[in-house]
Parts: sequence; structure tokens; C-alpha cells
Amino acid sequence: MLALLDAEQQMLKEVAGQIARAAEVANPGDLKTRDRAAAWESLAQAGLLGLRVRDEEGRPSASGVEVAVVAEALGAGLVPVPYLGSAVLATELLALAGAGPEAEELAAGGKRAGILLNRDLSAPARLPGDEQGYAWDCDGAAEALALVEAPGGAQVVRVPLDGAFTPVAGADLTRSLARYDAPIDPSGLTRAGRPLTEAELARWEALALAALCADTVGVMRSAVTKAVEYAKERIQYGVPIGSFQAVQHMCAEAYVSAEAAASATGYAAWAVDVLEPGEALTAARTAKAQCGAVAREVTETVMQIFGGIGQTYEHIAHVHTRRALTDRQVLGDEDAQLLRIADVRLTGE
Amino acid sequence: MLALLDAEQQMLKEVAGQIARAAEVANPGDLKTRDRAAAWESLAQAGLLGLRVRDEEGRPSASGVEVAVVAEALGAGLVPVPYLGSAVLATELLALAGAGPEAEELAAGGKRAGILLNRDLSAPARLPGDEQGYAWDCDGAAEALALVEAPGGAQVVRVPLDGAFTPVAGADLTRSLARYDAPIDPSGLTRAGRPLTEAELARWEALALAALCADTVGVMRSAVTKAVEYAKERIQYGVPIGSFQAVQHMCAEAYVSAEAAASATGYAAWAVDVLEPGEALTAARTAKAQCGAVAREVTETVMQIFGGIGQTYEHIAHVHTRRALTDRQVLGDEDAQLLRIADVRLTGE
Amino acid sequence: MDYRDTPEEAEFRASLRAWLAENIPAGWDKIEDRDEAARMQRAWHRTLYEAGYIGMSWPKEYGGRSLSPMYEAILNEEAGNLNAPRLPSVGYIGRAVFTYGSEEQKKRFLPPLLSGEAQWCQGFSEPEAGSDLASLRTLARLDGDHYVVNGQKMWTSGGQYADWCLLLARTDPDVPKHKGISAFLVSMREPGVTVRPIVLASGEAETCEVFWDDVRIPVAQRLGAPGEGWRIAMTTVAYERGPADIGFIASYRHTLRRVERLAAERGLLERPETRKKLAAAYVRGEVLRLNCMEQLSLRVSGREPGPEGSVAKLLWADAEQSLQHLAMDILGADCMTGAAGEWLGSYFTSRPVSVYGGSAQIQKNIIARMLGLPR
Amino acid sequence: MDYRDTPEEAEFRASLRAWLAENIPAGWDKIEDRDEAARMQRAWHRTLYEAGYIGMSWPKEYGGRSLSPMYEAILNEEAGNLNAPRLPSVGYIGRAVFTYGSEEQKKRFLPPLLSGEAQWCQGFSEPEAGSDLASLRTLARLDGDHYVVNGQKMWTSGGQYADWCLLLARTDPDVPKHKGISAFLVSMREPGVTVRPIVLASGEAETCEVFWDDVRIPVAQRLGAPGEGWRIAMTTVAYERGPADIGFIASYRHTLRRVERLAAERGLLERPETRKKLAAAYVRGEVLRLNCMEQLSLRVSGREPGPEGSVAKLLWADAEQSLQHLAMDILGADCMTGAAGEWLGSYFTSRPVSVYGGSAQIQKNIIARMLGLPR
Repeated sequence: MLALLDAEQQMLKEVAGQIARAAEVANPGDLKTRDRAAAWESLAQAGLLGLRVRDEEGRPSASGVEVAVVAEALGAGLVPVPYLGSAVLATELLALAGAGPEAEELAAGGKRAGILLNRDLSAPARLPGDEQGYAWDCDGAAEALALVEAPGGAQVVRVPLDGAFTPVAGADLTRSLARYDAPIDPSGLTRAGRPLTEAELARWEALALAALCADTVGVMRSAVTKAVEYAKERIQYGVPIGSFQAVQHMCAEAYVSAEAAASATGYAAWAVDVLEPGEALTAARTAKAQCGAVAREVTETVMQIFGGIGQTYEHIAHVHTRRALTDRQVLGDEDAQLLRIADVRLTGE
Repeated sequence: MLALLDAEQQMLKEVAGQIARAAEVANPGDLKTRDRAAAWESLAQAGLLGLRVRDEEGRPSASGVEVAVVAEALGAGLVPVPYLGSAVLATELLALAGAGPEAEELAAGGKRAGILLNRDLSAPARLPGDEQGYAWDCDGAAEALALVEAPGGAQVVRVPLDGAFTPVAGADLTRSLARYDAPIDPSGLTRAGRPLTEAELARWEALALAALCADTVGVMRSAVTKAVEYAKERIQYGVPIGSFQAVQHMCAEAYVSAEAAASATGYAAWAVDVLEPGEALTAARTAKAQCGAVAREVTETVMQIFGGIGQTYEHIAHVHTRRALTDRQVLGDEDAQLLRIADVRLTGE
Repeated sequence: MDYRDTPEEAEFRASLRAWLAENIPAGWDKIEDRDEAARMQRAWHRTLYEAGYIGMSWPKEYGGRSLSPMYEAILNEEAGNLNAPRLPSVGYIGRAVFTYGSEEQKKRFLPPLLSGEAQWCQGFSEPEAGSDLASLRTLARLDGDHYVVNGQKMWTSGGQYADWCLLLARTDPDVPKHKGISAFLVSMREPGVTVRPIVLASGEAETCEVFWDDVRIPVAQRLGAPGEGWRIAMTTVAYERGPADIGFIASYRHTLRRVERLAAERGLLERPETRKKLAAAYVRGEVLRLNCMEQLSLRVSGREPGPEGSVAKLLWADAEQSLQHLAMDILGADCMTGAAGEWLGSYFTSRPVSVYGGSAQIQKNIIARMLGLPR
Repeated sequence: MDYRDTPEEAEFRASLRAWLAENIPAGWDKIEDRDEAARMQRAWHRTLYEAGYIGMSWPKEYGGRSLSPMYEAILNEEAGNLNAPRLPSVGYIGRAVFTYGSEEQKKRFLPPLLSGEAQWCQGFSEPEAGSDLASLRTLARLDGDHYVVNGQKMWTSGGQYADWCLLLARTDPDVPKHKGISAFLVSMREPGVTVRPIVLASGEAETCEVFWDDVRIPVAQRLGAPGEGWRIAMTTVAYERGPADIGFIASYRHTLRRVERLAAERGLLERPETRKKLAAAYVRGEVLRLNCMEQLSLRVSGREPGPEGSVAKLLWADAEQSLQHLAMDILGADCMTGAAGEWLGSYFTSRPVSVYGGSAQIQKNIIARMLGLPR
């Protein structure tokens, strides 16, 4: 057992960190000025969009751990690119369905896809059925993936993001959202690959949750780091506010929460490709429950440490809060995860 | 409007405080040495056992506010006498039932009565029906009061605390508890007064809850006071631990919780005799919900401030915790109260 | 102890309620334009003034009615219950002027303050002086019969619409920081005053930055003696932070009812957990209300606003923030997708309640001092 | 990154598991008498020792097997899973002795420590020196070739049954407090040593006070140089506080299963709220387990136990205390009436988890230091 990144994973972390820092949203003004296309291109060139593309034997080119490493780096930088939506959630869905060429297309970076979620963002949209919903993290995407019932399982379909979709201003300022309000026209859907089994869907959900958690961990860790730096520099009463024990303990508590979430996330990311799908999913739900439970508190503590300035739109603090709260909701908040964990613990055994 | 004790109530507070201090359990060793009979005699002589005895026009000799003032003082001193059981819960039940002589007997102090509660301590025992239960706060009492269904309402009955009852060591070290495990023999019961209406029972419950809250407030306030004093005197790292902001904030948070509970309790105590029974009961439930929700946290914080020594049996801290936790449970904890409040707020209107 | 109105209070409440029913401007809460809303507020101030509802607790000699603060609390409560526009907050400026001002200043400034003719704001905080107000850097240099002011103020609520400002500035940089501060009554129309709205995380521009560049203030507009600014500020802040503004209680109740309706619309009222959480929110509101009533009773009994106000401040922040958490959890994804975007705004608006007017940490420090804990 | 056993670890685990199944003393957890329980513990220590399971991570030259700390973690985990008696804790005393001891001390003290022939306790804290250990007052005065010790120690766990004590005492009152402390290896059988059990709020006597009255210790039993006691204590405490004792994880799981059964017995498993709370308790346990695995991995990779251990300590206290809160809430009145009195005891036993071995406040201070926040 060694619950630490190995040397290659460490290197990946540095590469992802460099790309993320180059595209970082350090203050809300950056949202207008960042060259998102260049950031996407960097990710593509470093091969980071293709981590879940399968080789000829059906193995992903990298494990959930690598995906989490990249997702955390991009979360830490609040980077406004659809990594989760396109390179993780959509690509993995295509890869699991055996839609290799479609997955490769996304990995190359020239094309993007979002993911279609149901109205409460708690699951991939099922068509027909989910008559309202959202394409999530679909910046620059011409289509989003959804599921339709098919003999043998759930069939992945490509839904064009056409006039039926209205871009909406959600809480998250760094990732985009488009709403549909009426049943999707079935004639516009294209099938991709073969139907997915329950086990494959569980595997997909495990990866998706782990990646969302890693994003949240990145958002929290960088928020805490910024708050700590501010506490060292901000002078009140002639001393840095970080010399007050109350501020120290707020920082410490936020740090502990973020690290606890990171511990659970590391395991979830590792479990994706190693444990049985059910176990992997429980590990992922555990991490999501933990991340969801602390995301609000941690980012609120950070806003509190920043004091008045941390309450303003021009400050970065609320951008962290918004992204973390959105991660919390996508594919189910902690309450949803806990109920599913309880099903396994209390009924499943 | 004036939400402050008036001059007479202030004077009562001082009298009750004097009696309580004379009988105070300042450390667990005092539980063996305190002259409980003398303390009871002082309360009787000061007329404090007879606050709820009715005059010829049916008015109680003092309001819920006075009862709360006395209960808080005795709670603050962790005084090991059955004031709540005998002088409040039992006496008020008798008085409401019009059983004047029986109430007078208790007020004189020569005789005591406990209250019979159901198995989960959440309500007065109903006979037959509650086949197991507890006589609560029945130190020195030969009987406890329970309710039986009767035409026209709930009939108060006197249950002899005979061989069917086994004294048990409950959490609370300052008030006694006796368990019965089999249906009570109906032939041994004596009726007292006339059956009580729903409104009268609500009034009784309002007073009982308010008095329990006042006891809890006393327990919390004196616990916080002791912790604050300790923090001023205990030296670590060459300074009083109370000079550390972390300890200061723990004290401040515990103080705020106790004061918030006190605010709700003051209103509940006042409401008993003034508002409609339903409103009075909602006020009492509000106070009990608040007291129940903070009792554990406040007394735990106090134990934490006392550090290692506060974890020992010989220290007074856990005696506070035990009494507060018992108050929390008797007649329903915060969850029970909140559900009833929700019924009124969400369904009743 | 009696939580009911006295006969006088009941009479006042009844007539006030009738008056409010007739005088609350129709449709005021539908106004979206900020300038128009400011005009409405000014007119509302005037209406209240003409009916005698402004400055009721002020001494008669300064245009008040020498009534107990209880009447202002009743005004706040009833106005809140009937969803009236925000009540003008003249108390803290007025108290500063009639406690520390010269006769001439009182005559000049109090009547238009009361009538609403002159709207005021408060120039205290600065970017580098938040919790630590005494470290403020805005400089007022004496130049003949004028002071020349330079600096930057922050968190100046209502700065966009104010005519006058109660300004704190440093007049003597050479003495300990609390001692070199003076207070000024200064027109916002002076050359060199620039107001810039601050947009909060909610997206609303609720407060302002104010830049002061060589603004000239006549010496006669200094309030109190040179160096007395800190004392003046502390008096003002005490009255600002106290439990006087019980209007919040009413607004909390309105919000709670809205949250209850949200839960009902989403079919969550069957869930015991949701029921308990809604009841707990009710309990928090009641606890705050009752604590504020105690504070108010102390004031009515002649006690100056003391550190007990910090208890109410902490309870307030907790109640408001918990309620917004509950709303967010009931709304779930709708709060994130913009389907209920106004609640996301309310959530962000609840966050600074534990920052402004003394952060939660400062309030706990104050309580620790009150408990006698050593520095 | 791999959370699975290596082939070697898997092999070790399998043989250990088989060994445990055969060697765990039957009925050990039914023993109520404390003295008998202590005898059982001593025999268990011997059994483990003879099978080579004690001191596995110690250098071979001192009787260990030079294995990675991972093997001790596996031992803790498996012993916990199979509900074995508490594992003897020799690591921190051993580390002190083989890091700071003379050759003679190592030869004399390490073998019986390993074998369990000599049981040890730790004499660090005092009534006036808890969090602030360095202010300890127990005095060791040099008198020829002996030190004479006077003072009072507190929170000496296992003091009743220990043969030897790693004692901290002040040998030089004239230097700054951290510098005047020395460490001693001293027999609990010496005249002048009086042990008094401390009964905790739970009613259990889990720890002791030890009074030292003119106790004479040969100079040869001083560990390390005079004044080196603080350094020795810090090494010891670091190994005590670290994530090594993963045995807690297994005991937490057992307790959680018991709480789940309580909820089932009371028919509460239908309630979504109870289900969520039980699941949240599972999550807290998992988070702690995984955090400890990271800590352990760092140690295995050669990093000294660092301040990250404070994270695990805080998570541990939170998990344990939250679980006891949950049990109390599920039990309701039964916890107060004595009907489930053992759970009240467990509740009180969970409280000091945030006090002993560095209070929660101290752990947060340590983290703040690690984050680089200024003093």
C-alpha cells in the first residue's frame, strides 16, 4: 500500500499545474480576458484531454488518479474550460460505450461535448423522460451526451445544442450551462457506441464523481491557500490578522476539511479502475458526500477571513464558492450520496 | 412591554439564590454530604414550594416567571432536591385538577410527590397504556402522579412508589429516578381532583417545559461562569488560558448559547399564565427546543475548557452535563419539540 | 415582566398600524431602478416625518418627542409586518449631532436630517481600516479656516444618494491612533468627492467607495473637539449595532414564510427532517426576537447600549445565514441553475451579516471582555 | 498510488490473520476485573512477542525486524478487525530508548520492553502542566550518584500496572523551562512512588495520578544528557500522536455497526434522517481511515511524523465524538435512565479524545504554524 502519487503522477501534477496557472482566473475580471481556446489547446497538446481514451485492449490510457490530478489542478485555478464536461464525463461515456472514434475526436480538442443532466442536475438526462434539463459544462460544445433506454442497457446519444437550448447564467461563473424546457426531438439524436451495462454506468458515475470531487478539492485548497496568504499580509491592529488565534483556527479548520476531502477523493479516484464497480461507486459517493458537506463551509470561511473585501463581486472569493457549490450539486449533493451509501450499508448487506 | 424581572421578582431571585447556594453541589463529593432535608425545609419556609397553589379564585399564588426564577437558581446550584418534580410538575397538576388540599400538602414540604413518565420520558405516564416507565425527580416521595383516561378528560392519579418501583442510577446524579417494569396495579391508585381538559393539560405542559428550561438555563449559566473563572485562573504557557482567543471564543459561544436559551425561557415562563394555552405551549416548546439544542454543546464546551481535570469524576463539570442532558430528555428533546412546532406552523395555520 | 404592550404602547401601535395601512406607497417593492427606489425612500422619509414618526426618541428640543425607544421598536416591528419600505435610519447620526454638536450645528443639521430633506451617510471604514477602525488614514489637514481632506472611504452605504456625510478623518498623525481622529459634517456635493458603487458577490450595488481629493470643509463643520472623533464614532456605532432595528425580525419572518412556501411547493413538507429544519428556523427567529426585546427593555430602563448587543448580533448572523442555507438546500439545483437565482443573491447577501458592523470574531472578543477574560 | 497490499504485505496479512484466529485469548472481552484484565494483557503481549509481532519496525540490532511501519499498521488493522485485545504500545518508549539511550540502557531495557516482561508507563503531564508540558514542576535533584525526585504526575495511563516509567523531571530550575528538563527510566517499585487511579466522568478508572516522594534514581538511569528531556519528550509524543495506531479505525467500525444495530432494534432504519446520519458516520470513519493511510504512506516513504498528524487527530476526535452523539440521540431517554448506561459511559469516554495528547485547540495551533501563520 502506498497512498501517495508516484513519480509519474507527480510529474503530471506539475504539467497540469503549469497549464492551470497560465489559464487561472485570479480575479473575476480574468473571466473576460482569459484565452480559453489556448488553454484548451494546451490541455490537448499535453494529452490531458485523452486520459480516458481506450487502447486497443480497452484499457484507458490513464487511470482515475491521473484524471483527478488534472481536475484538481484546473479546479484550483478556477480555469474556465469544460474539462470535466468534455474530457471526463463525455469522453468516458463514449469510451465505455466503445465509441472510440468519437472519444478520440474529443481527446484531440478540436471538438467538445457537454453532458446533459436532468432538471436537478443529479443524474445524466434520460430521453425520453427528462423533459427539462441542462447541458452542463458545455462551453464551445456543439452537442451534449444523454442516455436513452435501449435493449441491453442505456444507449449514449449525442444531442445537438441547437435552438432548443438557452444559455443560462447559473451560479458558476467559470463553466457554462444551457437549459432545455421541452422534450428533445428524438429525430435529432445520434447514437454512439453500444448500450452500457449497469456496471459500466456505475464505473462511469464513479469516475465522474471522483473528478467532481477533485475539482472541489482544488477549489477548496486554493481558496484556503489564498485566505492564509491574505491573513499573513492583511494588517489590522498593527499585526497581521493571521496572528489572531481566531483567524488561525478558522484557517486550520478549513484546511482540515479540505484535506479530509482530499483523502477521500484520492481513494475514490484510485478505486475507479481497480475495485468492483459497486465498491468504486461507494468510494466515490463517500468522497462526494464529504466534499459536498464541507464545500460550502470551507468557501464561506474563506470569504469570512477575507472580511469586507471578500464579499465583493470584484474579489475572487465568491467565484470559489460558486464553483464549489455547483460541484456539490452536480450528480447529487451530500444528502443524495448519503442516502445511497445507507442503502448499501443498511440494506445491501 | 418590559422583558425584565420586576423588583419583586428580583428579590425572589436573591432569596432563591441564597437557598440554592447553601445547598449547592459544588463538587461531586457534596452529593453525599448535603443536607437535602434542610434545603427542602428552607424552600418550604420561604414559600417557594407553594408558588403554584391556587387561591380561592383559582389564581396561582405566583406566575410561571417566579417558578422559572426559582428553578433557574436551583439548576445553577445543581441542588439535589425534587423541586421540579414535586413543587412544579406534581403541584401544578394537582392544582389544575382542583385538588387543593393535596397541592397544599406538597407546598408545606412535609410530603413530596414525583411525576410518573413514560418509558422514553417524553410525557406523563398514561395508565393503563404505559406499562413501563419512570418516577422522575422523586427523591423522598412516597408517590408519583400519573394520568388515567376518564370521562371529561385526563384524571390525575396518585401512584404509590412501592415495591413495583426500583431505584435506578440514571445519568443525572442530582435527581432520582425509579423504574417500573410491569403494568401498575390499578387498585393502588388514588384519584385526585377532577379530570383535566386538553387546555389545562397544555397549560401544565407549558409550565413544566418552562421550568425544565429554567433549570437547564441555570445549569448552563453556572457551568459557563465556572469555566470562565477557571480560564482566568488556570495558567499555561505563563498566562491565564483565558487570554487565548480560542478559549475566549469558546467561552463567548457558550455564553451566547446560554443567553439565547435564557431569552426564550423568560418568554415561555411569562407566557404560561398570560397567553392562550396553545400559544403558551408553542412558546414553551420553542424554549425547550432551544435549550435542548444547546445544552449538550454548552456543557461539553465547558468540559473542554476545563481540559483534563474536567474529564474526571471528581470534577463538577460532568454533573452539569448529566443534569442538562436529563432536562433535555424529560418531556421531549429538541427533535420532539420541533416536530410539534412544525405541526402548528406548517399544518395548524 | 410583561411582554405585552402597555396601554399607551397598544394605542400607539393601533394608530400606527392604521396609518401605515393608508400610507405605505403602493407597489414600492416592485421598483427595480435604483434611482427611482432612492426617490421613493426620500418621499417615504418625508411622509413618516410629517406624521411624527421620525426621531420619536429624540429630545423634544431637537425636534423629537422624547418618547421611549420602545416606540421606535414598535414602528420597526409594524412597518416590517406590513412590508413597508425600509425605515430611514436617523438615530445614530442624530445622536452624534445632538450629543457632540454646537448649538449652531444642531440648528442647522438636525431639522433637515429629521425631515429627510438631507440624506446622510457614514464615512468611517477604509480599505486598510475595517475591524481596526482606529487605524484610518484619511487625512484632514487644517488650512486656515478649512480642513482639507484626502483619502478613501469604503462600505459607505447609501453614499450614492446621500447629501451629507458624517466623516472620520485623522487631524493629528502624531498622537496615538485613537486620539488623532476628528469627526466632520460634510456635504457630499463638495468638489473632490467621488462616489463609486461597490458591487457585492450577490451582484447588487448596496454600498460605495468614496474618494476624497482635496475636499475643503469649513472648521465650523467639525463635530466636537479636535481628536474627539473616536469617542463620537463609538457612540454612533453603539447605537447602530444595538437591538434598535427590530425591523429585521419582521423581515426574517417574511423570509421564513417564503421558505416554508418553497418547501411546500416542492412537496417537502411531508419530510420530518424538513419540518424540523423549518421549525428550527422559526425557533432561531423567536430566540433573536426575544433577546432583542430584553436588550430593548434594558435600554428603555435607561441602560446605555452595552456589549450585550454583541449577543444579538451573533444570533442575528446565525439566524439569517442558517435560513439562507436552508433555502438553498430546499431549492437544491435550482439555486445553482438560475431557476431560482434570486435566492442565490439572498444567500450571498446573508454572508456579510457576520462581517459588517463588527465581524463575528470581533463580537466574540467583546463578549470575552465583558466576561472579564484577560487580554 | 495503490491502496492495495503489496504481495509481501498480503502474505504477511494472511499469515497474521491465521495466527490471530488461533491466538486471540477466548473470552478476553468478558473480563470485568481490572487486575485480571491487566494479567490477560501481559500474557497477550508475551504471545505476540513470541510470534514476532512486537517491535517489527524496530532496527534488528534492538530486537526488531527492521520492517516498514506498514506492517505494524496491518497488525493494528487485523487485530482490530478480529476484536483482539488492545495491542501493547511499545513503540514510543522503545524509540526514546534506542534513539537516546546508552548501549547499556538499550541492552537492559529494550528486551523486556519488547517481551512484555516489563510494562511501561509515561510520566509526563502534571496538574499544572497539561498542554504546557514544559512548565512541569516535578524536581529531580542530583545527590551523589542518584537523583532524588519529588512531584506529582497526572494522566499516567496504565500507571497501576506498570513496572517502569519514562519520567520527565526538572533537573535545572535556573535555565529556561524547556532546557531544564531531563528524562529518566525509573522503576515503579521504588519506595516513594504512590499510584492513585483517576476515575473519569464515565466512571472508569482509566488513568492514574502518580506521586513521587523522595524517589531515588541512579544517575545511570537518566536517559540522554541532562536537559535533553524536552527533545526526548517531543520525539516520543510525535510517535504517540501519529497515525500509527490504526487500530482505532477498526474499533470505530465495530462501534458503528453496533450503533446501526441499535437503530435497527429501535425501528429507526426507515427514517431517511437516521439513514443519512449513519451514512455520515460511515463517511467520517472512511475519511479518517484514508487520511491515516496517507500519513502512514508518508512515514513509510521515510518522512518523520509531522504536523499533518494533527489533521488526523482532529478528524479522529470529530469522528468518535460525533458517533457517540449519534448513539445518544438514537438511544434517547435510555441513555439517561440507565437502560443503556454503558453508552453514557462511552459518550463520556469520547469527550477527552479532544483533550488528551494535545487538545483540539493545540492541534489547530500546530496546523496554523504549519500553514506559516505568524505567532
